[in-house]
Amino acid sequence: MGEDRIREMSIEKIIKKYPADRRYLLAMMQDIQKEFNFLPKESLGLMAGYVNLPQAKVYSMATFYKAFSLVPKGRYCIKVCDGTACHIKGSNILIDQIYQLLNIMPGETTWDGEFSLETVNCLGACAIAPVMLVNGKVYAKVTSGKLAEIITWYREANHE
Amino acid sequence: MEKSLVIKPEKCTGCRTCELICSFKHTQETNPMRSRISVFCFEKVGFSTPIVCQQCSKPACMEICPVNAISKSEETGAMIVDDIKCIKCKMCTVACPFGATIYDPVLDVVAKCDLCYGDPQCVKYCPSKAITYQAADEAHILRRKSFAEKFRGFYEEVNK
Amino acid sequence: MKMIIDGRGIYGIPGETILEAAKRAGISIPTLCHHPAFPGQGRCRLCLVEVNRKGVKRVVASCTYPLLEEGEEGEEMEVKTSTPEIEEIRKDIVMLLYKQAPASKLMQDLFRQYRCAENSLRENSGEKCILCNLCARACEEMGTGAISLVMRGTEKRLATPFDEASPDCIGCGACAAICPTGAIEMKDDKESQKRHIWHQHFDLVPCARCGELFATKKQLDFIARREGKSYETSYYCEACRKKHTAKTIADFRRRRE
Amino acid sequence: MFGWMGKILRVNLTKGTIKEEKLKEKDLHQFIGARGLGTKIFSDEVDPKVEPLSPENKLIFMTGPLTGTIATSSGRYNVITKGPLTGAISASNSGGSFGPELKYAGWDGIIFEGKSEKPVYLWIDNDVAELRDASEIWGKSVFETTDWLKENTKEEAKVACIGQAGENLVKYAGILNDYNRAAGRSGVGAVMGSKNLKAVAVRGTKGVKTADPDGFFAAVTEARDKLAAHPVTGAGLAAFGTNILVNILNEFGGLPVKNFSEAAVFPTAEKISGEYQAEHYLVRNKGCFGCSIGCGRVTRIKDGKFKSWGEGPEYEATWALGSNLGLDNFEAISKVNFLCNEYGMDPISFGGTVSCALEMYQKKIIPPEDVEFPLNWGDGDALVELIKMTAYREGFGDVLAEGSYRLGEKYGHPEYSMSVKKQELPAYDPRGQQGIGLNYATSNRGGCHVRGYMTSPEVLGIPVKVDPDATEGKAELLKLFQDLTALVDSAGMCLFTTFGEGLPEIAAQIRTLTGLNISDEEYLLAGERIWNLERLFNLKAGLTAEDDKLPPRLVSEPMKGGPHKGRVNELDKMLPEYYKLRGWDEKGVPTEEKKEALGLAYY
Repeated sequence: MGEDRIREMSIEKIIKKYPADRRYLLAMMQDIQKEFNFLPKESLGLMAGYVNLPQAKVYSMATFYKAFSLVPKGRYCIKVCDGTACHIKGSNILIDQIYQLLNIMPGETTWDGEFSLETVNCLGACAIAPVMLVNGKVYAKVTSGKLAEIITWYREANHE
Repeated sequence: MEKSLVIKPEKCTGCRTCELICSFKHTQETNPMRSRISVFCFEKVGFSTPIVCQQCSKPACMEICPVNAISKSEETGAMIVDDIKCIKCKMCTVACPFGATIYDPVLDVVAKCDLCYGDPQCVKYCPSKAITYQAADEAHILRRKSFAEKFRGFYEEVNK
Repeated sequence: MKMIIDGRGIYGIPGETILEAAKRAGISIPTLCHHPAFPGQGRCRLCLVEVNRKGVKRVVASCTYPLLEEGEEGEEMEVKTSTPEIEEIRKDIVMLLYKQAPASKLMQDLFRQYRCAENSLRENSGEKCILCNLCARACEEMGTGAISLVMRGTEKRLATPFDEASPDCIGCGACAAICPTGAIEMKDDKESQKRHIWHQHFDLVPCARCGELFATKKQLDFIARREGKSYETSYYCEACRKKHTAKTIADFRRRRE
Repeated sequence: MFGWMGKILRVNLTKGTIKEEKLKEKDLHQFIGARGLGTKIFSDEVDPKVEPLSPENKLIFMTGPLTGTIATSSGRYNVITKGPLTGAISASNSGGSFGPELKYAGWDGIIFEGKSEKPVYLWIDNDVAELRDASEIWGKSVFETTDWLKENTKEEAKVACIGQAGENLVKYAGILNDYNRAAGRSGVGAVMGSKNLKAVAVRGTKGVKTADPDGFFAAVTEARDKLAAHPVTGAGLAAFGTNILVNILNEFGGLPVKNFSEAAVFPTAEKISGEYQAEHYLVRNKGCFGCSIGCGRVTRIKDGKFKSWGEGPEYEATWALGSNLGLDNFEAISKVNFLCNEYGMDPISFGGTVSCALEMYQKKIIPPEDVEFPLNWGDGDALVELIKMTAYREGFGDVLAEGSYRLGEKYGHPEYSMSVKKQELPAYDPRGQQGIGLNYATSNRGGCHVRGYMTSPEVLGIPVKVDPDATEGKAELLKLFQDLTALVDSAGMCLFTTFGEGLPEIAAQIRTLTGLNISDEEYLLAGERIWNLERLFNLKAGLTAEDDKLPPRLVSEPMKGGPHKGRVNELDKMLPEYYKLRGWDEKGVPTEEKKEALGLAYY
């Protein structure tokens, strides 16, 4: 059994937990995203077929919500808050620096699949701005130096 | 009883008056290309006949229309195209097995015989009475049926 | 229900929208994303009107605002399709849509027609699509649903999934035909007998008699599938199908003679 | 522009160039179209002294404003050139679908000039026109050529072409379109052949626009109703075709027999009549483009040595090849008529030439050694041979191909040629009808019935019955008929419509179609203008009042029998009056005042 088929089967397993109705699409997507860290291309077709909708509809939905990604995310997902407070505190400088360090822009993933970068609008932690998340771990009042350290730490060690 | 266009090819002189009147009535210019009825002359065998929508009982044009822009007129039984509703996908022109539904690029409408809303002008102006507008009697229906069968057989022959 | 549109009393049929009721009465309301074949989308907002019910004034999209079963006793809805306020809003909408699709002739014309002022807002240069979604609606109604609005915000656009050739698309061109701004490119190449649209190169079927390229192969398959039979005759173009019908009659008669 | 398409093609065959030209509005208003407009352009551009078969002669195809519209019988086009048979200006008129198709392609007409080095044909596909090599079809018949062109251009294309007769410069070769419809007279086909132009094929998908659609529709409806109600156009022609005239003219005593040498009563006329045709040979009726009359016949001779099929024969052909040759075998007549179409030649002139040869042969003027076989009256087999020989100019056919007048001249007896201006007369004996004699004599394109169809009042009583033997009033009536005919031809309508339609109906149709808002009288004046311009051209070409003459037999040999026994045509009595009414001097030259009044002072 090929790798593709295995993935396909696990996607089908997730989908079939739900009734074949379009209103469960979002839930299916969330589950798939959780499982794979992104929505594999074939999952859209499988979902569309299951709920009997054109693929374009499912694709439209998947691209509308920021929660879903259609490209594989890196092992470490960096989220930089770009809300008002963080922005003023220089979050854009952090984004620039990440570009220099990892050569990725928001929405992109490094070539080796280690890091991906996203911006989020507000994490609601303006008091400790600028804020950054790596795989859900919060880093407060991030400075240039601190950022370099964090990146290096993740890159060198095999942390979860 | 519903009336329909009955064509008697043996009376047709091939003068194309029906084409001219039809195009003029519908487009205000004389242009056989924009007529909903077409006359075909086979000079070599001395035969000519007009071909026009037969207002089928199971109309392919109506069935294929995605937006239900083609409907059967309660008054005349003609398939009428709602120009406003029509989205110009032209599927009906492809679907009609007789080629009786055409697209008029000038007016940007699908043009098919509408029986002139109960007063067919081709009938009125046909000088040799080759087209009549009459209630279909039993014999005529039988004739049409037998022709339809032969017609199918002919196509199967051609397409072998 | 009884309603007054621009001072004219008319009866609205329950279930229809203000836009439809107005159209029936011969009152035109400008709109970009509405097509009579589909229900209102409320997308372009150009059809905004002022509705006055029980003394409460609201501005609503007339293409989606439904008329109710029965107004309350003696209730009359008053609709104004044009007020200075509404004209101002429309002007802004046109300006913004022009910025979205400055390359479309339609928006250029409307921009002038509404006397919109130039401003420094960034133009989506070269774009023709105003995101009215009519193409996707048409495609959906066709039963193909090959295209849809994708992404969000400033990146929103009409596309096939992954911007790739969609297996659902049959190349009928209904999207291109309905597009009010000519934003969808469809090219029939006579030489290679291909139709280029939506990242796909469809085989155009030449008429078996005259060679005229009259439909895509997928269109014919689609029709055959729909009708649950094979349609060999469809491989003739309209004109030749007609001629063939005539020829069949001629042959039929000759045999009988 | 409404009615007219507004532009024409100019094709220079010498250089192989094709140009588009706009039509001048003033010309359209003064000359309407088709015959009139073609005459105007032709007379402006061509030296009247031109040798008809030289490259300097031009060949103009022209449609009228009504051509291709819903107006009844409106599918006509005219071919204008200097006729090789007559040396006079010629406007040959044809129906069918070719004219309308040319308009649907967006063109009112085509001017051909010069001469191509190699055989070519013109292919017009809407706006695009090109000259193409025709060497493959050179030498082929009209049917073969039409088939070939439909195969090599578009199936729906309409074709006008010449057959072998045109290629071989038979002086009365015609141009055939839609297989069986012909611009037949005066040798326009020979002019086409002399230019190495085999055919014109055209495909058009545009439409003719209307100035006042409601008005036009009403005018057309009224005209159609009148035609449908009229006994001739509504019933007679539809039932029996033009051959209905055979019995009518025979009973009247005006059906010429054996080169006009006998009483104009053919004993076995019944056997060549429309009634006989309908009973034995008719396949079905055939209508020209948009025609509510439908006088055409599809005829089939099922078996025997004359086995054939085709359209016709029409009355004139039936007569020319029938009673005119003492032949009452309808099968032979049909066969030869179809061959006329195949080879592309005028059956009237062919029949007239053969009858002249027969009479001279019988009178021993033509020595037997000059002809391959004996020439006898009523010999159908010989006729089939003769037509082939004529088309290919083989043996005696080479002489026949020159027409009856040149044939008579060759043997020193041109008086046996029943022709006017060297063109053979059609099927009405002028000794029985005074008016048709005056019409023959004054016809601008030589012996011809359709320049002023006096048979209509004199025999059929349309629109009024007049005494055929009287000479009084004929000049006046003829002038009206000639002017009206010029208008009808120029509008693009069929002359047969005038049986039921008068000037008001015709003018109303042109007016509502084109928006040219002039009075009925001014429309008729346009007809007179056209007639006078043709006359002026002929005078400059060297024709004189001397050419307004009938063959001596018709004015000196009394009719030998029938209702008009003892009569001759009294042309002398009518001609001076005619000149006067026309505003011409006694030599038949339009006066300066007349020219001024018609706006022709410039010419």
